[in-house]
Amino acid sequence: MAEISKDKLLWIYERMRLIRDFENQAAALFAAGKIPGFVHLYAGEEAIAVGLCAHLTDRDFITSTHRGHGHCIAKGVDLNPMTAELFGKATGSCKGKGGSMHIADVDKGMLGANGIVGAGGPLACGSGLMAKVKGTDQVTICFFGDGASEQGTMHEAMNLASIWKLPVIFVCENNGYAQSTPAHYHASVKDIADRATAYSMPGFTVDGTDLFAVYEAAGEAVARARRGEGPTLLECKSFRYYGHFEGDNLSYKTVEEKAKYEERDAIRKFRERITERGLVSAAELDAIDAKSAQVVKEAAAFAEASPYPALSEILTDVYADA
Amino acid sequence: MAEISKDKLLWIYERMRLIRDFENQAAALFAAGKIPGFVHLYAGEEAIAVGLCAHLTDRDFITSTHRGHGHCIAKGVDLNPMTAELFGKATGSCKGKGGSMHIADVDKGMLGANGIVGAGGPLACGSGLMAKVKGTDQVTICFFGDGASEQGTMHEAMNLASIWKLPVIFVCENNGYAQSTPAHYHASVKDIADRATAYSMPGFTVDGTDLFAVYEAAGEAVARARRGEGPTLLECKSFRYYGHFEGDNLSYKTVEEKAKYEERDAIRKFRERITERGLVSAAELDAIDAKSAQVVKEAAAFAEASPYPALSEILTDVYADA
Amino acid sequence: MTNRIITFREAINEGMRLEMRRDPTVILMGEDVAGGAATHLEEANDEAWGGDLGVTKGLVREFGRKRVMDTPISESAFIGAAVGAASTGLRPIAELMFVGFLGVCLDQIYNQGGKLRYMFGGKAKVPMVIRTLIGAGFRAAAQHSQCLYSVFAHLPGLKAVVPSTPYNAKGLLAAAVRDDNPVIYFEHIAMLDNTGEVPEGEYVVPLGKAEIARPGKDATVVAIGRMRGFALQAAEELAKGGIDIEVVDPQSIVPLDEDAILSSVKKTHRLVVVDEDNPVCSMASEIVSLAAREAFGYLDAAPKMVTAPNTPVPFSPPLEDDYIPSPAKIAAAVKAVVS
Amino acid sequence: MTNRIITFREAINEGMRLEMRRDPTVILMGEDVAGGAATHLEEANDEAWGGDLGVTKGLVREFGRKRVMDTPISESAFIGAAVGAASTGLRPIAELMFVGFLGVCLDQIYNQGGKLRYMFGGKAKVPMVIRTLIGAGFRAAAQHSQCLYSVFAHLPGLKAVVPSTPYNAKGLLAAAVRDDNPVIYFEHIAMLDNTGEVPEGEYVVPLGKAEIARPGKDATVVAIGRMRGFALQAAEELAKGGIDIEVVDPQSIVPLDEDAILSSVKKTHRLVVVDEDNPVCSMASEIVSLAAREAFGYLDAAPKMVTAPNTPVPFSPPLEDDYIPSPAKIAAAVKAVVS
Ligand SMILES: Cc1ncc(C[n+]2csc(CCOP(=O)(O)OP(=O)(O)O)c2C)c(N)n1
Ligand SMILES: Cc1ncc(C[n+]2csc(CCOP(=O)(O)OP(=O)(O)O)c2C)c(N)n1
Ligand SMILES: [Mg+2]
Ligand SMILES: [Mg+2]
Repeated sequence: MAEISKDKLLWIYERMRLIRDFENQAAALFAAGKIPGFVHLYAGEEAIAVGLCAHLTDRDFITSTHRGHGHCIAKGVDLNPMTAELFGKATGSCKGKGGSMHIADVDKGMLGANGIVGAGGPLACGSGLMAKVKGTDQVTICFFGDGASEQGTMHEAMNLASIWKLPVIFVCENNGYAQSTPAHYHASVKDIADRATAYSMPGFTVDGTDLFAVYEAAGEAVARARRGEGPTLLECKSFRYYGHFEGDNLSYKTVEEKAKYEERDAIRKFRERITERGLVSAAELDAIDAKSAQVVKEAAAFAEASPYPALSEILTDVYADA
Repeated sequence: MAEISKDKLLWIYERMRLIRDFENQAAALFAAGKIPGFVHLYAGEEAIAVGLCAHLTDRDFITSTHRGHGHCIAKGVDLNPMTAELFGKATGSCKGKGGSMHIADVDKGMLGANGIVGAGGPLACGSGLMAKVKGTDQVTICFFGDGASEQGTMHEAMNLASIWKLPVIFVCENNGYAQSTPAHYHASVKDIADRATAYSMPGFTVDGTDLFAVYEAAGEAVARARRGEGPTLLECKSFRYYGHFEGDNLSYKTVEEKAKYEERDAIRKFRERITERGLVSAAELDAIDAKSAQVVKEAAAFAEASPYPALSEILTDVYADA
Repeated sequence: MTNRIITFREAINEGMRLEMRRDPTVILMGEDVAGGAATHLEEANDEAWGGDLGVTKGLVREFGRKRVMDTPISESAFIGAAVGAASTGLRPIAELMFVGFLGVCLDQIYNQGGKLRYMFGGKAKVPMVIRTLIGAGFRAAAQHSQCLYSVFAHLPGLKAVVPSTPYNAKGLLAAAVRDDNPVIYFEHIAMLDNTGEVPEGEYVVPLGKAEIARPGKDATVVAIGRMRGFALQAAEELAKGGIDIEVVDPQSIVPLDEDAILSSVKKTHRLVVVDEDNPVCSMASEIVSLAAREAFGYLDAAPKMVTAPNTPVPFSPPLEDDYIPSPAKIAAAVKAVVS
Repeated sequence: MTNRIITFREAINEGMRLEMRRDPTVILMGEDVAGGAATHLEEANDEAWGGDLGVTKGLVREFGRKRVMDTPISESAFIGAAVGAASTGLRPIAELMFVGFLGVCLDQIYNQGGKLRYMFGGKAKVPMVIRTLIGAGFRAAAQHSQCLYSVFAHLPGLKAVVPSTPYNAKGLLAAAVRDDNPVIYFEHIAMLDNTGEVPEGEYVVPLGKAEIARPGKDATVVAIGRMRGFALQAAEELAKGGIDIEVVDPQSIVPLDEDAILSSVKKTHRLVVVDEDNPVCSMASEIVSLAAREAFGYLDAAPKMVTAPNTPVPFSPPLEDDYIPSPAKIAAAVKAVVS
């Protein structure tokens, strides 16, 4: 078990909790008709985003996916504008123009959720290249799904990052499904990380519900990238509690499969482990729980109270003034 | 050494010779201003196309590349229309509309040279899928270059062929370069065939200048495909005598590198081996040489004497009548 | 049974089902078209997805997984496979989930599928259909709400249809499958639940034929896809004010029924083109340009376009609603051209 | 030195060189742009390629391999990397060898590069240039001879320029690099050896400004890229017959200088648009449509288009020659509109 400071443990717990609460609330708000469009929830996969982003600062970058809320929160994006963005409000991170699938915060190094599966791979090479050309030690994490691993862009990006030794960590969030299609059908390998050898980069498969396993593997990969030694492919096996998107009937999952989720729950396991070992007290975590519940509720209230953008906003932000 | 019948040995020799003669003539015709446009010559790589296509019948398919003349000849395409096509004449395989980069003969199972690097991968999955759906034992060979291996389409195609167990053989013709860019720079692996594990398919790297090595590996891969056991990735390492295209200054190759070519020459090695072992006589091969020289010359004369298409041909063949 | 009312979604599904029954070489592939479930739950799972919006639901039960295939998220590979299969003897229907994904697979569509025949001097045919979702109104934001059919119309070698009613959705699907060329079939996401009268058996709505959705004399309104319905709504409003418009629905955009459009313009002397796609280098511009070039002497007023603005699709609901051409905007444009 | 004559190719090269000297965040990447050789032969190989047609030749010697990078044949990856780098602090120039390859990387161009800013509510900018070869006449056949800029013009968020002389090639390159948006820069393969007067130092030809290449009064001929020269040739012929045309070269197609085009049309009352791209949903249609909508009352005759036919580019030399709009065809169209 990697050594993690108490502050960091509390930060990790807080971020995971915030993600879970945020997503549960988003499900409810969607059901209540308050969040329009496609909403893909991250609940169940918290340990991946948080275990990775725990090694980053605001100067580092991440590229994200359609399932991007967890990545945002792990990267430190403020929940008020995030929630307002899901509502399409003027106070949203993207002024309401992007919505859940395009939520972004470039100042925090969050280079955007993405509606196009696999599109983050090339973009991550770009921020990696910037760091390399400028000679900084900034790293980029590229989150992508098991389904995305079959998209040509990911292949191209991993090869490019390898030959250019870019400071990019490719993180495959293998939750077992691309929409309703199981990974054992769409992928020609059992472990996506095995493809690392195809790019001469280190590859590891870890239990993505085990924060410590993710944190440790992430630490090595990030350090390697910072040292200028190039990319790593890290596969984190996990599951999602919710459907592919809200409204999904989950017909493609068996009852037995779903029954195992609670047992594998990343937050519960993390909490048990750090309290059992006496690293933090249950009271401290309870306080975080209470705070988190409060923060997400306030964010919803903020979003709700915010105005929609003016119709004239349709025409702005297409081009930057030269 | 695989056992090859004498007839087959003679056929192999003849096809390799025809390719070499065809390409040398094409170089001369290009230099003389008779062949317009981009011409990419296959001389040096003959053992690959011929070693593979030796296992096919007219009912099988190949997809090809911008460097397609050798594939055509190995698949049995007639040299007269081929040459006429390079000239842009009405008697060409494609009525002069395609040229060197789009030369095709669907009746012979030659599904087209291709101006787009990596485009043949998906197309090969298509003819493979057709055979699978119709329940035939037709196989498809997808030829692609070392440079093409970094194109996303090849990744997608190999994954798809693997999960659908398509009867496709992916043949990477690694001639060491993508245009002027060496494979050791553009590829993140030394042997492209090592990427086979990324698709759970067998992968082999062979000396692409050794007809017997290619023939043997090809035989296994084709048989496997015919048995319905799915795709294989076969990398054949070779070199090209000519530049990337005619007009290339070859500035990116060292003198030492080029000096080794004659020694590695596929035709010379094949000829020596079969005559030394007494499998065929030098006289038989000399006769083939003479015939080949004649055939390519006649093809040039045929092309030269042929008319250009009528200008009205610009507008035809865009759509098939329903 | 002639009065049977079904949804747009059902009409497309039925169109595919009948074609697949008729011709065993018709196959279907795409992401989740069989619903994934079939691969590890019992084959006969009634709840299995049929694509994201259920358009292919149930087809795997009738035709099996050999003819209805889930694919990885590898659009280049499976659309390219459709091209390869089409040129060697099948008639594939490939589903590109959203047209906004064209950017990951356009080469296989336009440079392979759309050109093989020409490049091979007519010695190949590529009978295939690509079904894909278009349109705003679903709160799906900039990458999942586009029309983009103007891009395909620009590229020679492809045909393209934009059905506008359950009736023509079914008939155009049959025509597309039977055509020997690659046909792109655009399904508007906001219309899938629309209902209409659809006969049960097989029938074909021919490619390249426009339909006069409403005859009229004061102005020609060419309206594509979902805009047909909006134009008809505008027509009712306008009729109250004594303006009688002719609504022409091209149905196919490639080939385009230029004769029908020009005849109408020559009759009404005024033209408004309504199109949800972005305006520049669009079908709307194309049709205005056509009329200006070929019916110049007949036009009594400057033609007008009612289109989406030249911007990506915004997410925010009020913005998106305003982004889409509306019956009110159509009526205003008509009033301007007839005044 | 003001009378210095250099080629189109040299003008682009010089434009890049000056921008790279001026701004260390400008980098260059693409297939063989450094010429491969540098990786395993001595760095200072004078013969190293600079792209297929030598446009970037020599830049790697001045700026080194950290700023001039050969790429694998992975257009999505390196063009996407340009987008990512642009949005985090560099100003990349990426070379897409031929525009016909857009099909393997369009998503990164239009759905990422062209939309990030809008989708992020204005909180990002993407200052990058994609240089790419266009045009027929090189016997390069259907996949390597296209124009396709109309496709980019349809997609909001991208700017696009089509230089027509060595002078504006250099100045538009500088403008493109300095612009804070993705700019697609189209280089016509058949013009690279054309020569013209080019000043030595830095200068900018602004985006969005047309140039009146020849003033005239009898008809407006809008001619894009290579067609400018052909239109000027036609003008000389026509002048002999007493017809005095105004040749308007848009230079940028996005943004398009609509004012310049409309002013000219309002002056001459006649319009011919000349464009090598395919005709449907094209810039040619767009400009005809613009004039019909905005200058209807000024037009004395139906506008005309002189474009490539609606087919792929054929390989056979006589066919390809006939495929391209010619000065003779332009002159004929002008005669028809002025008669
Ligand atoms: C290029 C592209 N193809 C298809 C889609 C539709 N789509 C959105 S998410 C998704 C599944 C993604 O699966 P995975 O990568 O495993 O991510 P997960 O949803 O499991 O987090 C699909 C097919 C898309 N958005 N982009
Ligand atoms: C998608 C695409 N990108 C770039 C090119 C330009 N191009 C043509 S051939 C070639 C090199 C191909 O290298 P390789 O695959 O190794 O084949 P080889 O030429 O060595 O036979 C390149 C870059 C192209 N035709 N298509
Ligand atoms: Mg997944
Ligand atoms: Mg090669």
